[in-house]
Amino acid sequence: MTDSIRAQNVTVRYGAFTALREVSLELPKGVITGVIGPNGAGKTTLLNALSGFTAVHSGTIHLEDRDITDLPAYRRARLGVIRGFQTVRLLERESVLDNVLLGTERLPQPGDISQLLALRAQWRWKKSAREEAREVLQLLGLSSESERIVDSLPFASRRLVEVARVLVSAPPLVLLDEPAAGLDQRGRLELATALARVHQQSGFTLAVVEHDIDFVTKLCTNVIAMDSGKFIMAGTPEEVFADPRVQTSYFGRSTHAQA
Amino acid sequence: MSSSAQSLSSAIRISDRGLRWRHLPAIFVAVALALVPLLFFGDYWMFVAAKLLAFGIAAMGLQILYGRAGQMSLAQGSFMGVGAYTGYILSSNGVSPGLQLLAVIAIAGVVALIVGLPTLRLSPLRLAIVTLAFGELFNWLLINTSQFTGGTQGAPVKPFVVLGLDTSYPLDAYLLTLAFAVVLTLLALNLAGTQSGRRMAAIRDTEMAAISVGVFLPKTKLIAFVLSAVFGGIGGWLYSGVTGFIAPPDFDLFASVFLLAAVVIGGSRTVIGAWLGAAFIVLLPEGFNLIGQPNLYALAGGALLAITALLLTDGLYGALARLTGMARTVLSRKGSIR
Amino acid sequence: MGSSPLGQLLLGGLTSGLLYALLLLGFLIVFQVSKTVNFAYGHVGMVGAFSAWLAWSSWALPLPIAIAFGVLLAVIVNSAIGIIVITKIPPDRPGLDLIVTLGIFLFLTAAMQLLIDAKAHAFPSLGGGSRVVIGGIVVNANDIAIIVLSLVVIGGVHLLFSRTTVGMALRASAESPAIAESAGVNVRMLRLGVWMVAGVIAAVVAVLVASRLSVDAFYMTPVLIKAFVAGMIGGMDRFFAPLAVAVGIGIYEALAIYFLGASAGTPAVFLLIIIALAVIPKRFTAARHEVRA
Amino acid sequence: MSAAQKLKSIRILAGVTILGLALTGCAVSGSGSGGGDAAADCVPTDIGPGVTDSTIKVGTTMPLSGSGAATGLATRDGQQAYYDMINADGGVQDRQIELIVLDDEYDPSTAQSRMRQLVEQEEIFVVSGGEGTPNFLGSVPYLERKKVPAIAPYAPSDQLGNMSNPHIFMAAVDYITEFQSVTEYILEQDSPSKVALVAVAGNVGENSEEGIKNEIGDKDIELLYIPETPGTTDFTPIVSQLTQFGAEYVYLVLTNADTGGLLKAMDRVGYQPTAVAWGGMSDSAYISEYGDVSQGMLVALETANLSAEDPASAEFMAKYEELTGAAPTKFNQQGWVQAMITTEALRNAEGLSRGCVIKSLESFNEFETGIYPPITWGPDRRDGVKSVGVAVIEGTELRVLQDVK
Repeated sequence: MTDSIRAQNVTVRYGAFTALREVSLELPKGVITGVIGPNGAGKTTLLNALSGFTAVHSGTIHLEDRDITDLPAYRRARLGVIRGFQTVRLLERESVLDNVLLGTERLPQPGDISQLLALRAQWRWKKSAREEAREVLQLLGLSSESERIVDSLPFASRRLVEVARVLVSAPPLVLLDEPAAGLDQRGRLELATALARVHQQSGFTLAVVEHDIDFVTKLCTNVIAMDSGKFIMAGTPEEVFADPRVQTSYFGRSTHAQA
Repeated sequence: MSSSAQSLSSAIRISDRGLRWRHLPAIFVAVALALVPLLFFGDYWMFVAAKLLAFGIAAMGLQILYGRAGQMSLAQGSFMGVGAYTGYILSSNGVSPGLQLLAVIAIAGVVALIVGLPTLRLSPLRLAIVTLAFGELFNWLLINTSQFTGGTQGAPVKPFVVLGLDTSYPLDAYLLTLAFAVVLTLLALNLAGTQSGRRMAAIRDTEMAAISVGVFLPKTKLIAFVLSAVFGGIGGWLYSGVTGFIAPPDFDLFASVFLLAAVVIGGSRTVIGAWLGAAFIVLLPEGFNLIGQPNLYALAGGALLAITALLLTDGLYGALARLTGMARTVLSRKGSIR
Repeated sequence: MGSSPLGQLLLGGLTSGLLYALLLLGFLIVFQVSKTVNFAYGHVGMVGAFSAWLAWSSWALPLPIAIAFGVLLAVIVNSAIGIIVITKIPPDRPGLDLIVTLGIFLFLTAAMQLLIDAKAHAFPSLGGGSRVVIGGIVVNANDIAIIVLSLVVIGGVHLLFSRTTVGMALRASAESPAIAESAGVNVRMLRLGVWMVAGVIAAVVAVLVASRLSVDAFYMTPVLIKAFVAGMIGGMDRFFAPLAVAVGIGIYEALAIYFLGASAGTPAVFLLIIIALAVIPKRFTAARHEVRA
Repeated sequence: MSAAQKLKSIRILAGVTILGLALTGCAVSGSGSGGGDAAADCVPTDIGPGVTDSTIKVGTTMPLSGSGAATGLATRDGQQAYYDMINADGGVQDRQIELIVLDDEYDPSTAQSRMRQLVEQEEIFVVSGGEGTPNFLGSVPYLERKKVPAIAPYAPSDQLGNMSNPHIFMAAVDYITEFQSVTEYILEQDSPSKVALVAVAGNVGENSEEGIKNEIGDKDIELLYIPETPGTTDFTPIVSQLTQFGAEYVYLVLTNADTGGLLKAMDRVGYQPTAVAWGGMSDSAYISEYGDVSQGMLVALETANLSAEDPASAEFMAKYEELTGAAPTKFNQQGWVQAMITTEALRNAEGLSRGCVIKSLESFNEFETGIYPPITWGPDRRDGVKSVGVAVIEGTELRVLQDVK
């Protein structure tokens, strides 16, 4: 029951500045796609447009064959389009577990009344939801931290909590924005393996914005290259990284971007 | 250590025996505190205790709205008024306390919906102003409908007589308010462990994350607002039963500001904080009575409020948590339980 | 006899509106540089005016000197509050400033009652006696003084903010204290300076209000509330919009009271507030940085 | 929890419930003591709370801080001065009278808390006077429940002074009577066609309006009622309404500050009708402040005018100055007479139980205070006086037009 999302001639403007120009692309079902490009290529804007956090100036976005161009972000999330943020956004004073549980929003919940009055339905749901959360935390190696308050966690773990919140509801379509940024080599590897494992289990569609080529090549079977708001090409990692346009635009600049 | 809202809610969780045991002490402390008046207090202090409980219930409501959902309200006192006057008007038409309670809950909720709907888009400060405006309107209404409300002269409230309790006796009033306080405290604590509670926290900390997982913010804001109003209404209704007299000044802007002060001073992040704050605000004047200087309160009260707020920037709860934290470490160094 | 009631109303509304605006101005500049809601601000003015009255009536000082004395006190008190708030209140403690200043508010009331008394006193009417009739409208020196003075002060502060280097520094430290610091601006001193200026404004407004009504330990609260409300509607991060709203409230209130009856004044004003805030365009209400920043 | 804990908690619970029932019992009987209904049964041998062989504790709450403080403090001092005098002469029934006044901040709920404190902690015998309507009303339901007699509080209200609150003995008129009485005087002197009333919104205003209406009856006089909310920041609109209406007499039932503020606003536009104010404005505290804008204003006299001409008040003024070293104000006088009436009631009580005090209060008949009109209470009468005097402000003095007696 996985979906694929499709953008057609999507243009996004911020005042005079055009962040996305006539972009048309799609994320194939059940495939992990890497989105690469130098800073300011429009990668994050693309994610925002797909997840509904930015209004598109022109063009359409389809989820499966449903037009979701004008659907507000929270509705898209309920349809299973869940995204993570480049700058971690967490409930700073709540525990890791609660942060992850927040992600269960799109799953069928007991009504507010039975939640507030702690009726039986709520107890049952609570038990099962906590199981879900524990599994994800297990997967990302956070089990030991589950009762800790997130503002006391090291940055790497905070990132993982963000990822866990995204994954806990087993969404059909996941958009991650540089999930490995700030992780050390080992962390990146673990994260990649974890994502790969989840993908094996649920076969969800995943788009990852990422600078780190190793990470992309290890994880992604499909890569989309962008530059200055335009879609350049899509293909297997090998094809894309081999392509001269990508060579110049991406490596050319990103090297001194990293320097 | 985890925030007490969770620790206590986990203490009442069915699952997680470990947590449950760890927080038994907290529960015993609460029970002990609740017993103090019964064992040691005479009529006057029993009355103060009952008033404190009613006030604390309203403070808990504001804690949900301000501390958990991060929405600032200057109308909690007015919602106490909505509860109190609803009860009064009904009781003067011979409606039984049970039905009064239902009406109080319903009307407080509906009023909150009406006030809340237009404010959904507003930033916290602006929400504060709208609630302030509502409070002023409500007070004006009380004064200008004297045929129903008794106007500026206030209104004597028939004591509640339920299950052989008669709130005109401080002890009975205390027992009744205590029953409500216990139930509502458990509900407030439970909120922390629910998805509704997390949605509210998300509105407070990061609306983006809330939206990204599919939270519809306006609905959550409204629920928080209505919930706090219902707590306020019940608190006000009980207050009217405890004191047997209500008047507009009991529910004016200052009443609301003092409730906010209670929540902030107590430590806005936790339900316990609301109780500590309520205790501080209610007992401060009584403290001056104890030292035989009842008339000094007017002068020193304000200064004390400011100083306490400055010294304990994390609120009384923060200080308490630090103390218990130290105690724990000391104990564990002595290698005792834990 | 005001044979033109409407004109008379507008004049009255305008003058009290300008008084709200003037008080709001002081409230505003403090909020903009140190993001503090000073609940006690009206009382700072009260301290000034009330002590001015004491100096004038009991110590028989000449009025100007008495007023100067009051202003000085107000500056001292407001700076004290400023220092406390700036140095003692950590950021990310929303609401704490409100509570602290509430405490100070209560303390100031009680203190002034103790030092002077709890009675209401008549303040010199500052030209309220000398009047001329223009087009059926009775205008007196007091009204004119208020109109001129408030326009001058508002204009002056605006120039200070927009034209001078101090103003630049202020705006910078309002935008981002860190950057301002790095640019060699002494943010703390600047903020303190603003608090002092605000102190002056508060005292001046309080004296003017007292000259129209009377002075005691409480009379400034309603003025402050209306000024505050105007600031919220107009936007605490703007300059002229909120001040205009303040004047508007003054006039609207006068008209409402005249046409709907005195007891209708309160509901008329606050209903307007609710409606105004509920229908304000999004860009206005998307003012989250109001509380952050 | 462990079996041991279970047992323990069960025992606590049981204890609490029993204790609870017991206490409830006490509470019931406790409130029963002090005599049945208001038509009090007086058992001379009974000794009420707060009474020892050497002292009688009396008390009340008054605004000692906040916007009402000025009048509260003055009234308290007046009472204290009188009791000092009585105690110096050996007290009442060979007992010294001990006065306790707590601060109610002019707030009803605070007033009630303090009153409970007085009755339950301090164990006062009776309530001696009081000052301020809304705050005192806050204590009334409690006093009635506890059957504690309250003697001559200054709390003008149509809710008091009748058998619906039989334990409150009123020697101050409510606003209905006050303005009926004042209007009666005005209509004897003059026949205006338009009068206006500017009064604090709510019961005060409504009562004043009712009083004026009662007196106007079917006479052809237009009455404009403008309710005001304390804290008005701009009086221009009210003044405009008055000028438009063209009122010849303007009744003012406002706080000192607002009365002064409104008169100033009238003065700013040069509008000068005959102002008529309630009793509070006959206080020197007002006249000394706002005399200049209040020239020719009529004021109700609730207490005898403090002037050397009248022998009774001359004597009082001398006495007061001798005791306190300061000339009395209206509210000192107010407190003085409250204490005087309380003392009289205690002196005439057959026994020092609340029941007997109530009985002695009900036996008051044309009691002359020299300050209030003669006071009469009875088994079914609680309004001790039914008229006020009228005076006019001239310079810094009051000239009596119609005496209180």
